[in-house]
Amino acid sequence: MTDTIIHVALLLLLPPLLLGVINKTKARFAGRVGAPLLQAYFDIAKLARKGRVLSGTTTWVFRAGPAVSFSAVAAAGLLIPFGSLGAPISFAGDLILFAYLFGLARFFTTTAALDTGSAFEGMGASREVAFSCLSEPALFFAFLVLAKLSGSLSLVEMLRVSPDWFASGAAAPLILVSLGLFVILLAETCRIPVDDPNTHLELTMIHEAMVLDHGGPLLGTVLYASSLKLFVLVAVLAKVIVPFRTGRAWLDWPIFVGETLALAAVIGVLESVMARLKMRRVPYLLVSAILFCGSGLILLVR
Amino acid sequence: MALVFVFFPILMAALALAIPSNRARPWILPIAATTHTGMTVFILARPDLQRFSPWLVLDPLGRIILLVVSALFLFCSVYAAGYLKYRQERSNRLFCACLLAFLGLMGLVAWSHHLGLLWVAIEATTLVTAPLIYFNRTARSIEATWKYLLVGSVGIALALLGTFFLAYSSMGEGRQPSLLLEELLSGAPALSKGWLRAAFILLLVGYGTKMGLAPMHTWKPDAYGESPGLIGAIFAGGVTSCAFLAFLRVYQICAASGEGVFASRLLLFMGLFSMAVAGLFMAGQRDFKRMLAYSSVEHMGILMLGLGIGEPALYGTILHVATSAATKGLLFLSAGNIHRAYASKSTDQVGGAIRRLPISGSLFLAGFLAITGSPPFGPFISEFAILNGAFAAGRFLVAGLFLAFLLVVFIGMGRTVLKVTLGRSPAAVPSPAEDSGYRDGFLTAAPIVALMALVLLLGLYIPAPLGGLISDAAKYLGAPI
Amino acid sequence: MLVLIAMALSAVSGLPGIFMARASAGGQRAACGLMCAAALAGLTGACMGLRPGLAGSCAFPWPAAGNAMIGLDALSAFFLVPVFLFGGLGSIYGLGYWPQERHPGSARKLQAFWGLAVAGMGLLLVGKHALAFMLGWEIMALSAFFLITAEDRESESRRAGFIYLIATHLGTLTLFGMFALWRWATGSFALEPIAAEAADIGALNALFFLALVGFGLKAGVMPLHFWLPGAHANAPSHVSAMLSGVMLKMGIYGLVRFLFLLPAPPASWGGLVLGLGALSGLLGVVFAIGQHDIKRLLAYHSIENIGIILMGLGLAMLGRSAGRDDWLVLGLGGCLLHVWNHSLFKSLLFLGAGSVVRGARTRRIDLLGGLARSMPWTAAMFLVGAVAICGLPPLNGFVSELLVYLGLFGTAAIPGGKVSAAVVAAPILAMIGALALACFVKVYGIVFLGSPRRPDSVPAPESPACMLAPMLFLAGCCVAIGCAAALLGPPLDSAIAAASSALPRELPRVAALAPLTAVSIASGSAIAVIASIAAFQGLRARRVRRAPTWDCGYASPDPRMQYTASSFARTIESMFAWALRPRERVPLIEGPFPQSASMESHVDDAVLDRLIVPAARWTQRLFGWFRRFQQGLTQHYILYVLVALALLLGTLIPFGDLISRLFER
Amino acid sequence: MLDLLNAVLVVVLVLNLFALGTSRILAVIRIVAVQGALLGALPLLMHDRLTLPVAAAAVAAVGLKGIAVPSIMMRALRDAQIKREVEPLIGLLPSIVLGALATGLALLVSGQLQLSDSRTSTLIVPASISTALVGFLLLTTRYTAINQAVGYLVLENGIFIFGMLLVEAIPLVVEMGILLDLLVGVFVIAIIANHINRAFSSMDTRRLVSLKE
Repeated sequence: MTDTIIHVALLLLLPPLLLGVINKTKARFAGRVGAPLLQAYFDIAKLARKGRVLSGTTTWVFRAGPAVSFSAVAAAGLLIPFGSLGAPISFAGDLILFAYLFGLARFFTTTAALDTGSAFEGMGASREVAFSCLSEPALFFAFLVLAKLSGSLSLVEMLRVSPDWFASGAAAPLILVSLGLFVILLAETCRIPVDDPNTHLELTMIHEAMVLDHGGPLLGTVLYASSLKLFVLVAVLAKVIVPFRTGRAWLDWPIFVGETLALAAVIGVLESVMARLKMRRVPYLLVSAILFCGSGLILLVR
Repeated sequence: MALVFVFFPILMAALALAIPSNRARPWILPIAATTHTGMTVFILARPDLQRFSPWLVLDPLGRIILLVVSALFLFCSVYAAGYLKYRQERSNRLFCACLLAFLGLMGLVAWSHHLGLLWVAIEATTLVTAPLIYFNRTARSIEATWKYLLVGSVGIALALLGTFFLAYSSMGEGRQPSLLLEELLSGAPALSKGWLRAAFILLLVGYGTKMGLAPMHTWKPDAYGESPGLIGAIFAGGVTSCAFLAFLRVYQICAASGEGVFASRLLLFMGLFSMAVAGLFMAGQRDFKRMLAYSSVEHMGILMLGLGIGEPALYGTILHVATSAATKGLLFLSAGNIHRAYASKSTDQVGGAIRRLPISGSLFLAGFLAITGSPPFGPFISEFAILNGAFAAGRFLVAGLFLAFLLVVFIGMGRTVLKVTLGRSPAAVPSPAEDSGYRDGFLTAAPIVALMALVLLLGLYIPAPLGGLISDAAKYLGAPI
Repeated sequence: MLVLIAMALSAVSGLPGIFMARASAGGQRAACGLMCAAALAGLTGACMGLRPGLAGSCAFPWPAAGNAMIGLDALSAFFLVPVFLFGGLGSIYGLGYWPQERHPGSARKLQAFWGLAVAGMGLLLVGKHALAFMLGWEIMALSAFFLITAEDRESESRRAGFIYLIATHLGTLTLFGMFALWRWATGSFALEPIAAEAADIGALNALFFLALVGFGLKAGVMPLHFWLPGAHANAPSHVSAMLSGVMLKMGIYGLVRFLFLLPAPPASWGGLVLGLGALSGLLGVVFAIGQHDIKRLLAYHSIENIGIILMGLGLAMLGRSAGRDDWLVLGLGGCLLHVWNHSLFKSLLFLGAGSVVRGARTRRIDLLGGLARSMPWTAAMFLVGAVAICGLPPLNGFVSELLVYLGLFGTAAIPGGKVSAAVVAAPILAMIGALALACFVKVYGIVFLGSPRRPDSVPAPESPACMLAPMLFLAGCCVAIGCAAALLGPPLDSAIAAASSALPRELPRVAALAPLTAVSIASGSAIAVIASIAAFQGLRARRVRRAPTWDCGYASPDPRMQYTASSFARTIESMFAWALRPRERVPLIEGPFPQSASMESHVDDAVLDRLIVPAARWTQRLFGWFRRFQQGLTQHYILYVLVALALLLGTLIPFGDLISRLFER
Repeated sequence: MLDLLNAVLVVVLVLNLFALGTSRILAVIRIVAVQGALLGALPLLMHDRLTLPVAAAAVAAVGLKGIAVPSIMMRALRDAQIKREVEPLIGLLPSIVLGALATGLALLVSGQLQLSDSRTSTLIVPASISTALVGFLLLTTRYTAINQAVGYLVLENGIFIFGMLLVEAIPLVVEMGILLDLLVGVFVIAIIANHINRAFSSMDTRRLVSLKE
């Protein structure tokens, strides 16, 4: 029972820290001191205390958007094994629940965006939905490779990447899959190559455009949900990239946290090195993700 | 008993000529028709009376055709009473007389077992029905009658030549040539093959012209298109059935003499060719009566196809004679009503028939669905039986082509029928003021509803006596005594 | 046999409507009452049929082809449930949507043929004999035609009806051929599994192909779907709900029934069905995204769901030919459950669209907007339907897609590193899911949310109670199946057992293979969490200030600035332009002060408008050429007779020895 | 007896060619009348002993074909007051050539056919085939309605010649039926021709083309 408590605590507390790490690395690269690591926590707390301003055209869907997306991503988090422990909920086929929970979150954020009836929110929603059509198949190709390797359909076994897999020639597919997953991670959480989180030009936004009209606690929930989503995807990627386990619980937890923070740092480095892709180029990036995972599967099968 | 069948209607025809008043004369039609149908049912129940002389024998084929045509005539005569009441501006003396004369001659065709006598009866039906087409007295109906007469007489003359060839083929070593069906059938294997085949072809072309098989069908769209709906029904149901009966006799002799393979190849070709021609000319047809004529050409093609397939499909073919006659009659009568109501036959002026003529319009649409073989109705059972026969006989290509032509005909017919029945009547139609005021009267609508009920009954459940009649007709056709 | 009584009741339910006075609504209410009674009787009969073991059948004589058997087994009971469920609900909805007063002429006709259609479907499902099956099939098809052309005043509805009629008749003729071939192969019309050695592989392939085309036409599989969008868009909404919710499933029932009666299917059949399913799914949803008419969009979306059902069926057939029972059970279970789910949420969506069309008087999405405020209940129901149809977790769509996914992933878990080609279907299904999500976000967002795009229009009134009740009931069913998926195990198992009665071996249970219980717990808790958060936010609704949409500081946001249907779908349309071929009329704007210009993009149906209509025009011209043979001159007609005679006599003369004899001398 | 039969048949063939050659309708009708009368008398030559039915049939055939039918045609012609010219589709000379060709073809074909018994070594079969072909020729190449009726008559005569071979097979009743039908047929054709003339004010069937696809 205790490890579920740890799992939930980790799931709820750690994510804003990742945002802090990313911004800190970007600042360091730019030679700035940058905002403190815990800045994201302060923002969320500040926003929670604010009063709510709602647009005249919105209905209850607008308020439900952030709530549902937060709970969906949280539920998805519960399916992922952290550190050396199994996931609180795991059954054969939970990978599909994992993917479709992200779908549910996306459904409600985009409908909430359309509810305001503003041009930019519509544009953001349309882009978000269009690009997700390409990232979903990539995700499923990745899961196929992991299912084939682990022989089971539960996320816990699939993500327990063990060194002996490499014996059966699984190194190359795993590398390709992790590359694919990394691209999906960037696309889903709208990091630099796909979308610039702190840009002010609405025409170029995807994720930020959808939340233009959210204010106060709603914006807080949205921010928290997006960091949670980042954390979950980073956790999945971490489990795939770092194959070895020490087997001792008290040692695995810090290693796992270290891995996530390291990945956040890598994202930060990537963001400061690369600029945003043109909107027409983004589909090609996502198709490359599909090709990575697909070729991973073909390599595996050969 | 046979003579009663032939002379009673002719007597009534004479009586019709005698009745002076234009208004009372049409009522003689239903009276004669009911008595005729009563006599038919009586004769069917009494097999002992069915042999009057070697010349006049009512064999199973004759019984079916007699029953079908007399039932159809009954419905048409009730319709005629209502129709002629509406058309008082023209004398219907000749009209009623010719109709009753046709009934008598049809009786003669059903009864006659001597091919010469059969030919005389068929020729007489041609001549008797010619004035019927000319009832409307317009320039177009004269042209239709002329074409019907010319092409019909040429066809019938060829049939006479065919009959002589048949007689000549029976003139073997020292045997007396004869045209009696029994003698021909018993001596069939001894007939000389060359003459028999030539006779079969001549009779196929001759009676094919009467039935309206392609390429001899050219008179049909004109004749059916220009004559009143009632006459179209009599033609499509009655005259073609008589011609088909005549051809069945020839087919019997051919099959008995072992020429079955030669005959079936020819019949399959003619059948498919007729269905193809019907499909070709029905696409984009503007005039719904001419469309019905082409549908009759198609159904003659289906009958020939059924014969061509041979033994497994005979039951379906004979059943198809009955079901298609009833459905054709239904379609022509309702088309007649629609034509009267809109005073025009082209789909540019006619539309929304269901709104203006609820009974005729909807039954016209239901008739269309029936004639193209949709399940709940009669023709589906017969066409499906023919299809099964085709498969049982192993002729897959023929079955495939059969289905393809059915679809082409359905699309062609559907376009015209839906334009006529659904939607709103187009603006070009005479405004309601001088609308011809023709509505579904009781006499003109009741027969259509009765025919529809009959077609639906044939589709769902074929009554035992009729089933028995058809199956022993099929057996008789397959292997005569 | 409750079901037989139910069918008789529904057939007769149409009649009182006709004889009652034209204007009085009594006739319609009586007919609707009869219809509901029939539905209840039918449902109880079907549920009893679902219990394993009960397979009663009775025969009644049919002279043309031996006696026709009628029997109820679990598979047909499984399909009977949606038929009767929606039969009753649809007629209740019809009371509000198509009242007698507003449509005196067509309301009675609609009610009569509604009963006939339900009775036809009942007979079809219960028929064990070719003729009974086809009788039911055609009654359903013809009454559907009359339902579609209920408002036959508009030429568009007549055209759609005509195209539908041609497609149905093509299907019926293919079934004619199939049953004739069936009788030729097995010697009888009874629909019993064919013995393996009865027919050679050629006949089996022909049977499979004919069944696929005949039933595929009715089910709306991709290449044969051309009639579906027109028919659904132009029919009254509760008719199109029945068409897409229930009638497409008759095609699926036919496929499931017949493909499992054929002995030893080669793997290529399963692969073909799976491929067709993937094709229909993908292109169906892509076309749906490009549509501007709400009911056409839902119609194309039915094609997508039929695609998913076919993927399940294809997977089951692959399992059968490869001997893998788990694929068979998962595939067939997913297929059958998706049949139920689809008939629930698709009818819910169509009824929702119906009340939108009734309120706003138009079907074009770009003229709607902001309806959620004036029609709150319809908006809520439509949202439940939308979430369910995208297969998102808490609701029922997810359960059936989960089964199909597990089956597809199962194909990857073949030992020995070999993977069957079917595994590529899983990512395609994922893409279909994402596209479906895009499509329904577009529909819901643009129709119900935002501000009304026609400023002058009076806000659309909410539909009356008798329209909302069926929608509420259907939404309830969706949520119930979502949460209580485990209860569906036993009916699914008995239906699968009935379908694959030809297989000797006992099949594993669905619950053993799929985590139904886990899923139902997960979705139950998810709904509970969302409800609590909503309640929590409701309580804490402190002072809420209403202000115009900020929208980055636009002074006066104008409703016309909102995203429209075509702009929302533009990115995806450009991605799939190779399939959609959108036609755009882009205005050319020149000069410093261009006058008003409008841009219009239209996606017309690839198969119908680019393939079938030009082909029809071409054949029309070809047939026209033959008119020259009927030009009126009597002399020509006589010449034709002579030529025919000469040709036929020509076949008589043995040319061979005639020529040889000539050359001898 | 046989050579007399052949002589009559040769006369019939010659009459055929004349019918093709004349340009005036009255002349054509008279030629066909003579041909009909000759054919009516033919059975008397065929039978060695003269029985009552055969004689009656012959008298009826001569009476009908020789006198009744031509008179109907003449009356129809007189009422119609049409100009008596015959405008054939192809000129008179080519139709005669075609007629001759038809006769030659008939002779060639009948040579091939295996005839069963001795009595038919005469010209009956070629004569009937060639007359039938000439009848067809008249039907398809002449425009005036009456001329087409005449063509039909010639076709009927051709078939009648073939009937001579089977005198025993066709009893009297059927013979009478055939002749009666011929009479009524021509009668109806004449009436319709009359109506054509009144409706179209000319006998030319080229005007009868309004019914077409």
